[in-house]
Amino acid sequence: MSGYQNKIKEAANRLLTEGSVDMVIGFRKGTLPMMNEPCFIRRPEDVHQLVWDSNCGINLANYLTDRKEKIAIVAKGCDSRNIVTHIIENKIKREKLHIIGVPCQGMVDKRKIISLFGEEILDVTENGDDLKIKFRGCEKSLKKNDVLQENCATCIHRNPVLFDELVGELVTEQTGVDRYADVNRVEALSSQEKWQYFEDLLSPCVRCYACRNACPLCYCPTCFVDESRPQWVGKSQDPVDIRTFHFLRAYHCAGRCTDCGACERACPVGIKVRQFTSKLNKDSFEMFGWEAGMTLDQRPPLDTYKPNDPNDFIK
Amino acid sequence: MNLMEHMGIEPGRLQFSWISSAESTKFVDVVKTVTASVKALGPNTNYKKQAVKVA
Amino acid sequence: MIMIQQPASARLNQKRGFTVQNPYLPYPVRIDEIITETEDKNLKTFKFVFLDSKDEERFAYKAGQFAELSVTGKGEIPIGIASSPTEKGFIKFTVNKVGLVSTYLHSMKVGDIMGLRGPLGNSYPWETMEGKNVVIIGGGFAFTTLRSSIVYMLDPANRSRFKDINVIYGARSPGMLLYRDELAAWERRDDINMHITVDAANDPSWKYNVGFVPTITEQKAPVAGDDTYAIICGPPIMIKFTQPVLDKMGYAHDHIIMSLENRMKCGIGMCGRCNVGKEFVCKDGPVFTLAQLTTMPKEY
Amino acid sequence: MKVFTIDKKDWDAGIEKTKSSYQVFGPVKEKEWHCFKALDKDEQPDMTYTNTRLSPKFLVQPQTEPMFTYTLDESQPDHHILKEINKDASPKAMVGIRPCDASAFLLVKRNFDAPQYQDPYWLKAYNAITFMGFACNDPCSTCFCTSAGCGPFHEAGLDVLLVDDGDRFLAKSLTDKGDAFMTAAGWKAQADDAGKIEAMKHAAESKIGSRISTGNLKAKETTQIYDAPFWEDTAFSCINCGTCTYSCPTCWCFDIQDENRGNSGVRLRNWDSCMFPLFTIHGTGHNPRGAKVQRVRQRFMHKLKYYVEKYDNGIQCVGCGRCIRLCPVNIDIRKVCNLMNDYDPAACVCPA
Repeated sequence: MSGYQNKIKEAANRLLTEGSVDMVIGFRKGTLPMMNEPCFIRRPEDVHQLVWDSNCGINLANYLTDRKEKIAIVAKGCDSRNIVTHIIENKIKREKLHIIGVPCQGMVDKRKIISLFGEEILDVTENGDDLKIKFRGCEKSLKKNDVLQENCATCIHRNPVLFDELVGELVTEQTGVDRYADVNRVEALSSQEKWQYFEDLLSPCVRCYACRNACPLCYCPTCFVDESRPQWVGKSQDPVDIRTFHFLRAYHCAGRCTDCGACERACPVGIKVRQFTSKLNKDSFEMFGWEAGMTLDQRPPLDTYKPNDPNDFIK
Repeated sequence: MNLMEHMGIEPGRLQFSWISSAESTKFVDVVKTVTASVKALGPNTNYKKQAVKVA
Repeated sequence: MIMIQQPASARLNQKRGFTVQNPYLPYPVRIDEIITETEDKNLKTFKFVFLDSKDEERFAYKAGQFAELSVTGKGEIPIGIASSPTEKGFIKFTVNKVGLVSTYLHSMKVGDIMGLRGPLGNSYPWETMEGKNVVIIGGGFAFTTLRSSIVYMLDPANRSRFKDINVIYGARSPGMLLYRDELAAWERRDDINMHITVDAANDPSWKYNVGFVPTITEQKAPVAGDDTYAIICGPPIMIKFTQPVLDKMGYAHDHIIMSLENRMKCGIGMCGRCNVGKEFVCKDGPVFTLAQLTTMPKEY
Repeated sequence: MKVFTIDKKDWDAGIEKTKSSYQVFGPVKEKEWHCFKALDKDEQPDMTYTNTRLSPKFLVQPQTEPMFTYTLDESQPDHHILKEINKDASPKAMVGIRPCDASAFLLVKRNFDAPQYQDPYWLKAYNAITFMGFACNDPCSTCFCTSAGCGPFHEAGLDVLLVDDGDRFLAKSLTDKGDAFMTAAGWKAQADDAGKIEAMKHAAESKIGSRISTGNLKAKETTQIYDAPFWEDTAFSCINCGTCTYSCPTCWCFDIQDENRGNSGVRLRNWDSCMFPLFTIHGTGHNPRGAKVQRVRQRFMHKLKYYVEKYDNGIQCVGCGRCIRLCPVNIDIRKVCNLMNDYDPAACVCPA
């Protein structure tokens, strides 16, 4: 990890010094344990701020939308796939980007640790797969793999798919993971149970839109929930309006979602927002053999037509 | 991409059909089948906004 | 002890066990007349009559204040009051068709019932301006509270309280001027100097000025002095170019009075959105002097 | 002012008794974290909790609150005339509210109970509540209440201050409302060592390791802080969600909406947030705070500068730390507050 961090600093320093980019987008150390803050670095003398560890779960592609500068960006596997999607959707130009690829070994879910011990985390040290966590009056050791973000635990694209340089050797991709276990579980339920499942899932939602705003795909200048003429969705805490927001937002991500987990990570009330998008990812894969953001050469399935597109849903 | 059924809308409540303007008999058939299947399901009470509770 | 008078709707509600005056509750009004003001038909003047005539007394206002027009089922919009406190029996507003509520309002008919909440905000500083020269500079459809002010000052009971009154009012074309009949009538009076202008006239019979408001201001506005106050109301671009003109002419910043607009909901300084710095445009404004505005962030 | 001692064995029964004269709210663990909810019969507040994830402000200012009803049916005599809604003003008690959250209501009250206008919804809900605050013996690492005009044993805004002292609670009744609540619970035993609270208070305060500096905020020129160069850096990571404002006990901004169903409708208000572009956009499309950096700046300027100037009574923050803990990208009000407080335009060395 510290190897990555040094390589990131080196790259940033080089790029800024030689003037080939205007800014580097990466992470700096946050004010809380297990929190890093996305930041931009414009001057070589600020490069020392850059960090890399298992708390860089935020998807940095979100910070690229419509930027005009020449940017170097630190990108793990999912970030790089969202960068690909951004390029395909004309939200950023490839030639404006220098991608510093980071082969990823998964990001830690801080909340898992908190709920495991029910205590406030005071400090964490990371050494390969070992985490030492300091609580008030005690210290615990954990294996990183046991507390990964759920999307990371089942990720099969940890290596960046598009990069200008890499900060380390490519990692071995995971095999034999069940990416759709959650989806399958819900699919086995009856309609009424499914309805109730999502009713419970969404009950804590406060409509802060952190899920939407953390998502690199949600860059619409005016989101459908914010339209007033016509007003597609009511503004109150009505459960039907809340559900409409969530499932329609998910639909807007169909065939585009890279399962980066930014939505779930951002949610202040711990809603498993990926329960919506995972289903669409599964369908994309099963119907179109598609995974978003893997290549610049192919349009996503929902904005192209092929004669062999599955159409048995049309009666 | 069947998120609608996945989140609990009963199968049959949402249907898609492709009908040319010349296919009047198909149109009639589809309307009949859709109404029949929706009637069989009964009213959709889930995905229906309730009046705002006052006081 | 302040006696708070209760509007008709409040009394109706009182029977149901309410006593506190609810500042969110509009007075019920009926649309009495609708006048299409401009050739593009985007500006209409609505004349309202209170359902309970006593509400009119409760709605005692000053020129420069605004009200929330409450279109039941659609929402509320803050609009400057275009009628003058000296005009009795009705209250009127000129509304530009822009958003959800104003567009719906434009489709409403005479006789329709809606609500009126106010009067809200401060007003032009009438006490300060008493005994002084007043220059009114307006552009486009931001002439509404300026009309209120002119009618107020020209009222026989008030005219002697002010010295010279100059009005510079511009619009894109003759057909885009508001209150054209009144403008013509004021032109004929000798107790007010009118300087009407248009950006360009397509009408050969146009007999007034042609030119942008800042240019006409430079030519026609009276010399600056302690005794002279300027009220400016208009689109941002007009204000941007008129202000340096007034500066050059020597107008002190506390003698330049401006009325701001921001998105509003509550109108009473509570909902939090219309602030410019620590001031709420709805409650602490909408009228500020330029001297005040220079100490505030430019968030309007 | 009286100090009572409540044996923990008598606690449940006392709470149960108050339910006959109050609707009692308390912290309850739901899913992974605590929130305030109305306690059912035999349901007890969890007095081992740290703090609720979101602030309890929703009990006074619900996220969605009906204001008026109306009918659009022209055959009705009162069509298109708004009618007030009879709000429940029956006595309520918030048991276990943390002193910061209770004192936050006092800051918010300055907005809703202004000299010129009073907000009847907020006031009615607020006045109906008896606040039994629960002193923090073990504050979190993100608490900075002591430097935000508050504290773990802060009494302002409380009717009773409850202190956990091992196998008993000490309860300091601070108001008539507090006395009435204690009577309703049947807790009568006076504490003979009332001084103990003071000692525990000092111990708790000394555990708060996180501080902000606010002393210079008032004297600073608004426009100078506003134009300071640190905003771009501060705002960069912000995703403009409403987490900070919605979780904050001192944020009160709201939106008003009409919702119709057929011919009848309700005018309601919903929480709104200065983080959202929609909050300030004009009908014309012009937006005075159209850029993210402007909105981020507004949030901090409002809390730490405009509010300070407007009321001359401290900052609009009680130091509960929720926005720090919940921010998805770790924007930290403590850091920003210190930047603002220490900002000196003359000393600033900006990159050319």
